[in-house]
Amino acid sequence: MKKIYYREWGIESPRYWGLLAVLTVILAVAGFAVLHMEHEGHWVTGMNNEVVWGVPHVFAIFLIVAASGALNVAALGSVFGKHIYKSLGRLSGLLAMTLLLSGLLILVLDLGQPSRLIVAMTTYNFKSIFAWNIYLYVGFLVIVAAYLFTMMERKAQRFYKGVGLLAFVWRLILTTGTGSIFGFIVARPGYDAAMLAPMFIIMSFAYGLAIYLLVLMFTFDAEGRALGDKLLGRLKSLLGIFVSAIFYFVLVYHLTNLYGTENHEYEAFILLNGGIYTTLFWVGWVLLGMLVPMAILFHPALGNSRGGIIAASLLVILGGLAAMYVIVIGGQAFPMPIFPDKIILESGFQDGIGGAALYYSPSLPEFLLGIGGVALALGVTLVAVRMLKFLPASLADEVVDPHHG
Amino acid sequence: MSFLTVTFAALYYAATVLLVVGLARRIRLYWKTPAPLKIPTTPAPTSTGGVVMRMFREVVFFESLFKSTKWTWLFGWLFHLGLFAVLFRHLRYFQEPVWAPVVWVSPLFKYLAFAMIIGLLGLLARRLFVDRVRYISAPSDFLMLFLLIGIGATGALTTFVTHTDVVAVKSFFRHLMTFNFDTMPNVPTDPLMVAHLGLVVVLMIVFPISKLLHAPGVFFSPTRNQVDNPREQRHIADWARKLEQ
Amino acid sequence: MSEKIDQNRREFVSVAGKAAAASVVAPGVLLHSIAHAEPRAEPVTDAVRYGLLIDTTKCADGCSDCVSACDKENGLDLLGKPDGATDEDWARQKPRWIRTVKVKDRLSGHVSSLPLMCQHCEHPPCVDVCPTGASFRRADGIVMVDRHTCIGCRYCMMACPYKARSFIHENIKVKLSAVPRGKGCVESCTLCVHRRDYGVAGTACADACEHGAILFGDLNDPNSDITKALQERNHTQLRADLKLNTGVRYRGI
Amino acid sequence: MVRTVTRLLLLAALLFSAVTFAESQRNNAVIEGSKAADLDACVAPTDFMRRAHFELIEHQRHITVHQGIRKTDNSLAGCVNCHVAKDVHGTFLPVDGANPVTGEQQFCAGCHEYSGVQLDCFSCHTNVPLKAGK
Repeated sequence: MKKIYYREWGIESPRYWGLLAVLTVILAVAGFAVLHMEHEGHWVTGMNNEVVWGVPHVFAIFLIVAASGALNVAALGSVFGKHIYKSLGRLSGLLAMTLLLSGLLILVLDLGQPSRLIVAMTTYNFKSIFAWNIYLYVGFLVIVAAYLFTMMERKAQRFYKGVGLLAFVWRLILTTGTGSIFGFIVARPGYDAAMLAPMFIIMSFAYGLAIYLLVLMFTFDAEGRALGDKLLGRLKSLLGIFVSAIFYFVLVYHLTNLYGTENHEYEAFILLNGGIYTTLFWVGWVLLGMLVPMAILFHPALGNSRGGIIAASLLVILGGLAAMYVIVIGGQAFPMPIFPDKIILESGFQDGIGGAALYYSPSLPEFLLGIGGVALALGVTLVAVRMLKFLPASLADEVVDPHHG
Repeated sequence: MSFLTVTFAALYYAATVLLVVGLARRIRLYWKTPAPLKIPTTPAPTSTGGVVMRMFREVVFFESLFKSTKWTWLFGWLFHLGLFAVLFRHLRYFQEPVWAPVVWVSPLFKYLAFAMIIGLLGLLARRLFVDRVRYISAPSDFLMLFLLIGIGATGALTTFVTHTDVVAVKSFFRHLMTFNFDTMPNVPTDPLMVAHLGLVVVLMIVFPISKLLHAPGVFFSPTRNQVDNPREQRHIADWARKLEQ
Repeated sequence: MSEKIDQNRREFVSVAGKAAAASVVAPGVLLHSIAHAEPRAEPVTDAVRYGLLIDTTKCADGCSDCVSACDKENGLDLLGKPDGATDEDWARQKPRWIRTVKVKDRLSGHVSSLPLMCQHCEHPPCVDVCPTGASFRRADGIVMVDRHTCIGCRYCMMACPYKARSFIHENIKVKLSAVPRGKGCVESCTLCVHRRDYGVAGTACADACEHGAILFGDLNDPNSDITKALQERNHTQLRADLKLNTGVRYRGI
Repeated sequence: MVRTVTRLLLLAALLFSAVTFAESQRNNAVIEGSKAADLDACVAPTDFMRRAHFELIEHQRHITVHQGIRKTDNSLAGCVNCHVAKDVHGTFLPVDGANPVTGEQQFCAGCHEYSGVQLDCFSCHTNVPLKAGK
């Protein structure tokens, strides 16, 4: 194996600034959407007193989950000692930070009182998993920053393994914490499951890797840097395995739920008669988000073509957003069992009359906020790779692979 | 009017004159100093637009410092960022009515006072604990750091610990600015406020004869502000052109 | 008498105090009757625990007196649909502290009506999940929101098993002194906490119920009507499976 | 050199002489015609109140919300009741606004706008006293 050199991202200035300009426009539009929501109040969104978390939370939780997943590539290099992945560590750490920051920013901007962020930083209720998560998120940023430092500063290299291990353990706890935000809600049948935390971890593996692959392929291709088929082949196989694992977890989750009679109504809602949530589950999450990508990734020809890998990664991401929509919003739309053995005939507050789903129709500003978050993550990543040495000068097979013939 | 108020009024007028005149003379000097040679540090931009971009990155992000020493950059940039935010908030003491953006960002920007102080402490630690830097540090280097730390600390204390009468402070400065001495209120006498105002006066007075002149100076550094076009266009200083004719 | 007071208040709110001659009695509180007690000077203690007993057998179908009384007491009737919102949106986005629900038993088909509000749990899930501690349980058992520290994350609304909480989705123009309210915070039934603190008896909903279906009182006092009534006959908690030990109990469902 | 400075100073004086009006008003602690105007001092000496009123209110809000203590001198409603002014018709003027006729900023708004400090209280609390029932 040759020594890996890193170099700033050097695409031509007009192209680089053009990219940033496009992202800035998206951010500006998202900014206006946020100002609109803050100025008018949440009534301009589709969120209401029944479905209290909407599309911004779908995006935010997806990004936060993907952030911890993006760090796995680095962990493969440091914690699991796979040399071939070591050169990918810097971008992995960077993406982990930018994705997490963007996800958190979406959450903060959706608050009813975003200007009171300082309250959230100074007043804690330690019984709340949310409050713990604030620590987990800040700790994650600090640890990953330190991790990046050990990767990029020769003098700090002796801490590389230790910090890497800490970062990996921390990210597992962090995703568990994110999953637990829902898992701890005993009141709602869709959330009250210990399975959610491990499922979130395996989902993070796949979504983080899919985003990582796309960013890696885009930045390398745009500048004409070499990206070896062998390395790419390994990453895409890994993605295939992660997606298969989600499939397994989803299967087990619903099977265990189906075993208990108390969950039958919720299962019927998600799997059979939940309208948009059922469609998103089967078409968005299962078919497009898992089955098709698996077929592509494991296909001998398609799976080794760059187009195939890009398509599969995009589908995994779309499937991930659909999954979040089903979990976050579907879980709220399913009426709460306030009167388990009774049917609600009338209600002064839409309690799900006769078991009907609660209403939520997302609004444009919510989508703009979510998309703005994605644009921010990409924008910061692109600026960072241009300013600092995050990207290896070459990832050609003869450079990265110790066993290359 | 109390003795303190009269003293501060006189000091602030004097300090402002010294600052403005001193800075103007310095800038004039920089302006007139010829750059006899084409010496931009490469890689350098080859167009004026490129130079503007380079200066922008230099002034806003301290690019060349970033490339040389990361720690110095980190603390230096933190300090300047905090200073900018804090100064922006201070606009409210001089404007009537106050700009809406100043009011909006004030609650957030006040926490950047900590960035400013942490940055300064980092820079101080560098002068104290890095042998090579300590060796080349002059007393004036420390003076500037202590002055700024003093200003930052007293200011942060009045913001976060014991408040002062901000209305009186603003009114005092507005009266000074408008040369209206009839209804001028007294400057608050809390020690923190007196110290803060006193240190700022000292800073204003020493500014034109100190290393802080790097603020205007950065725009005049030939290694940064020159276009890299020695072959396309002959570089010649004014005095040299006269000699040639 | 109560009608007259109410009219007075409405008038005031609509014209913002045109009739200014009357003096202000207690700063900022709306007094329904001349209070016998002084405003509270000592911290509340857990010697009392306030609660409600709702007898659904007495609750009349189609009656919503408790809801309108609550709306008036707590200023919810002062809110209007924002310009541009549809009626359906507003119905889902406006705050509601108490609502009537009509349920049918799946086995027997028995139909009952009941008012539903914050159940003032002893172990409230909303308090557990609140990141800033804005959701809290007062020593006297009232579960409330400290709106000064509420950041509007709505996690408590996710966690509440009774959907008892509302988020303020719009700018608020007119506010009552006793019940401050602003955009971006969560709120719910406070068991008329201002009445508790100014020594005024009852809750708006209990006072308004002509059928005597709502009984308000101190659950810790062995001699209170509510304790006696609870001892006398069987009663249930909603979602008893969650073991929240609610302060609001139901009879007849 | 001296001439340049003199000229600069004169120019500045001209520019700013137009905006001196607001400054002259700032030393009044109360609004004329309010109940507070007839009293010698607020609940604490004026100089203290000008610096620390928010600390008093903040402490009070905590014990009111969490402990139910309402008997106090330091409630926000107390501030409003005492410092609120009326217009010529006898209608209360919101303490966080201005007199629509004279443009004179009311008690809270005056200083808060002057010093550029956001005034958050009245996004939730009422800015005029509520008349008590009979």
